[in-house]
Amino acid sequence: MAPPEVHHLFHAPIADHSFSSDRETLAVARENIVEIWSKSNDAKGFRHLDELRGHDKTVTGVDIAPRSGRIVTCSQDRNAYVWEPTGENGAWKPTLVLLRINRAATCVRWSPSETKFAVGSGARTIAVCYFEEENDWWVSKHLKKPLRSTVTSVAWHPNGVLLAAGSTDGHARVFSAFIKGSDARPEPSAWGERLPFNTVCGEYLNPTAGWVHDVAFSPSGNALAFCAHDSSVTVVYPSAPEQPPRAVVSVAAHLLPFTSLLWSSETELLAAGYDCGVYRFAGDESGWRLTGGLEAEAGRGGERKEESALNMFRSMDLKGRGAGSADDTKLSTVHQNTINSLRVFPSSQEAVSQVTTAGVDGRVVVWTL
Amino acid sequence: MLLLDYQNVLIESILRDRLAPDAAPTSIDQIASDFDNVTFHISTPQAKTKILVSIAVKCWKELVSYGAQAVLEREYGPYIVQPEQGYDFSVEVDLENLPASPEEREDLVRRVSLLKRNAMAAPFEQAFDEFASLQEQAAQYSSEAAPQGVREGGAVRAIHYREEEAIFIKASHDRVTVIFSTIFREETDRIYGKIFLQEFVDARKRGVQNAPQVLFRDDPPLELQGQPGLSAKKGEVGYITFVLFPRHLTAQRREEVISHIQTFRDYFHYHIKASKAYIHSRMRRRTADFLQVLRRARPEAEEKERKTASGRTFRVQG
Amino acid sequence: MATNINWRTINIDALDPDSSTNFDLTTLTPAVQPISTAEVQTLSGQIRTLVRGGNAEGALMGALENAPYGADDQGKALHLGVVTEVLGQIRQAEMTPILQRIYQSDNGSELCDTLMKYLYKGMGQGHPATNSTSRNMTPQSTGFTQAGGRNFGGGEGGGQAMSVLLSWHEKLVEMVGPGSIVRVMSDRRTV
Amino acid sequence: MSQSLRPYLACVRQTLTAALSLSDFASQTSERHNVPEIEAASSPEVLLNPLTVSRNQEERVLVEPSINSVRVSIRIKQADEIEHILVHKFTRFLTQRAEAFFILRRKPVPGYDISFLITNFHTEDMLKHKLVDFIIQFMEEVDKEISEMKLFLNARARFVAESFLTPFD
Repeated sequence: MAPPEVHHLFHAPIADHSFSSDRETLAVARENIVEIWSKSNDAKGFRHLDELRGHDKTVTGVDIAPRSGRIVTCSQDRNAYVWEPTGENGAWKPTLVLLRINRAATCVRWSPSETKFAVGSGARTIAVCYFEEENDWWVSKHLKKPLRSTVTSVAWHPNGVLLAAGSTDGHARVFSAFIKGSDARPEPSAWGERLPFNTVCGEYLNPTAGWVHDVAFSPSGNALAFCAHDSSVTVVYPSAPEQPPRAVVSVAAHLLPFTSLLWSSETELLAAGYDCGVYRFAGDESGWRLTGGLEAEAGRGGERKEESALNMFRSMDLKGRGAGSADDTKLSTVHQNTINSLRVFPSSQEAVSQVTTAGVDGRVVVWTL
Repeated sequence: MLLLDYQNVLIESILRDRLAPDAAPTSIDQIASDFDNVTFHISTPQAKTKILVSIAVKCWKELVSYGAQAVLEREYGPYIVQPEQGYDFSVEVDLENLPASPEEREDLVRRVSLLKRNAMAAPFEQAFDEFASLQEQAAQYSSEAAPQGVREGGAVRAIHYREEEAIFIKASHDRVTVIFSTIFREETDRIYGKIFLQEFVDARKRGVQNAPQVLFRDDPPLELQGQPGLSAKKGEVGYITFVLFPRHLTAQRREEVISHIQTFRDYFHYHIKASKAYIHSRMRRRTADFLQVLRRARPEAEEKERKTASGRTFRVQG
Repeated sequence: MATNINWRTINIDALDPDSSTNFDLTTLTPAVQPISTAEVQTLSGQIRTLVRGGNAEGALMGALENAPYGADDQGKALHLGVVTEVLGQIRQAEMTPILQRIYQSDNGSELCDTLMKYLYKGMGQGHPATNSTSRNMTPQSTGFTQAGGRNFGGGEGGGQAMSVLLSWHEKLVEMVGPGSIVRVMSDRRTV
Repeated sequence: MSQSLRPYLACVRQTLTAALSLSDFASQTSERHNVPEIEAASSPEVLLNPLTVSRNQEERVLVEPSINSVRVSIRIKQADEIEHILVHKFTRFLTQRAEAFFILRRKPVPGYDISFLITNFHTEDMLKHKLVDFIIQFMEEVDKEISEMKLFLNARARFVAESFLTPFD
């Protein structure tokens, strides 16, 4: 297996990251700004291209729409912006979104249709935002009930109508985010048939009630996975509208909690988080289990750098370790701190073959499955 | 430098300088402080050759009542002059009228520098004398038949030599008891003091067998019953009792024992303070170590990213 | 009376039923059924019988399977007492094999988490000083005689019981990793 | 290391590692605020169950986790009055320098001698596992330091006492 491709961008946490569909552009949330990095010509690494400035508090979410290339960002300053490429020397034009929330915005994701996006918030609200042509601005409708605490994550169903959300109230929920006039009526599914806005299609309490970090629909949309702050990953298989689910399978891992997860196929999940690595889960309705970590599979290719005498003495003083002893400052994992986001590396193929992670250590890593 | 000197070093050095054979007379006007709020004034008010040394002691009246005048007259006889204004006792050394031999001159220097010690020695000397007489009387009786005065010993001599601290001396037929009352301003002093005193108590068990017995407690011992002005504040005050046995009270040892026991209180507090200072510096050092360990938790951000003088950040492009 | 109210210091969030400060944690444990102390008592009796019969492992299993999440403080304390008793009965060398069998049983992961809860609960026991003022150092009346005020002599007290719990903890973590500790922190079903 | 100290510190290490899984979390009660939830305690659902690790009655660590901050409080061994005063002085000395220690809480939690407050900003700024190392090393060194200081005091006291009493001998 190919070793992971590591890009150490800076020494600051990356709250969220997103690649453009051509993999040429990388947007990362760094403190109050969103940095745009582009693939350098020598094919190795990324270079800092631009900065999207406008938020005045920590940016918590960033998402690049695959087709339009629009970037949506949200921040603890309660705002969201949609940034459009102007085409002129790579400049970006921001549009403020009328979120109408009075607490931090925590996460944002484009719907598959790219005509709307959802913003989670600490106001116990999800703002579903869409563009109003007549007024030429982004407006929002609120999903409120039965959210009881901060929304930590949102994820769209492939049909672009259903929206899953995780919350610090220990629940993962599935809502209808149907916008009349903009969305086409969705096919009935196990989640529901008639789906007016704010229909609650599912509400699942994590067994220990630990807060939910991330949610994700399976590629078919027929299963929902969520990871929570009890190091568990739970997969829900709905049966029929208004009915209890066919199966709810939970795996309690021996690791630290996962902050982010995605489906690589209908029977495989990847999750990453406080343990600083990416882990694989495999299973179906009858059961799921942790099968291993990408780190171990890639077989860490350790290149040991020659240490100069100066560095050696400096480290003896600074780190209190003698010459020759192993560097205990470095973790054995690629990421040196919590992984905040795990995303599919965009590709033209249907199957997921590569994923990317970004973390508190300022690294973006491309993993080949 | 572990033990304290008995003499006042400043007086000693000034006099020694002045009394040196080839020293030219100069005028002097110096105030010197000693332990226990004792103040000295060394001056040449009349002529450069006449050095006046005066002492002010807080408890002078008490000392006089215990025979200080007699002791000082014995020690300084011809050198005594009218006490200087504001002081309790003065001696004058006339450089033109010095003893002939260097030994005698040196003895004079020593004597004058022991002015405080000698002033304070009076109640001790009295008590030692009283012990001798009680011992003699007691020898005539069996322990039951002894008259009350002999059995119970003499009156307590109190020297209130500091603001809230005092020395109490009591003679019996078989011992002289010296009790120091001392103040511990802080909890720390009290606890450190306790550690030190415990070692004073234990020292006799460990090799210094012939030392006086030491006892300590935080309420007045029986001997002090009926003494006025004992602080009722518990915890702050400590009472340290030295029991001097006949072997300490012999004529040959008397001088040394009196000098030495006088220094106890200051010696004791000096070492409490010194220990506190040492512990403090140790904590400071250890704290620096802890900070160093914490600093290791930072990733080496400065290697990859450098700041220019204006504080702007630049990155190695790549 | 009303004039004494300092309006500025009133925590208005507490008065707003819709405020996040009034999140009702009991809603997070819908499956927990109330259990009376008497029932816990009965259960303790059965577990003790197993221990006396030499089946410490069975007793431990039983105690963990029937952790009374719905009991009140008294009932929970009772059950904790039984669990620590059972844990103390098991020899050091037996710990890991027993843990492995528990872990591999049905629902083993959850039983291990429950055990982890009891280990922490056990270590959190018996610290009167946390809520009393016995730690305050008042100048002691005894002064020079000997230390009072704080119970210094008993400093090592409870060391034996704690060392049993620490041994269990060490062996349990080896098997179930930090994930189990995270679950003790996050699980609203407390023992 | 003593036989009972090792498992105690190991347990503290594991517990801290688990507790230091922190996120950036903005306040739900105060608009545009981001405060340590364990101190603000304004949203019960983001506070986790506190855990205690004990070596005996007098030595223990209280770990109070929340979504974005953890309070770690240590009760340091104090076998007698001397150790008590030394611990008191030492922790006060450290707390007065809380600025430099940035994870040190200015006031210990009642019942404990010293408290640390670690927030997500600390775990982002510093390596998580090294922060744990620091706390563990701190616990080890404090015990050692206290007993060394006590030994020093006793030795000095003995020397001072004997020096004073020897002239009488």
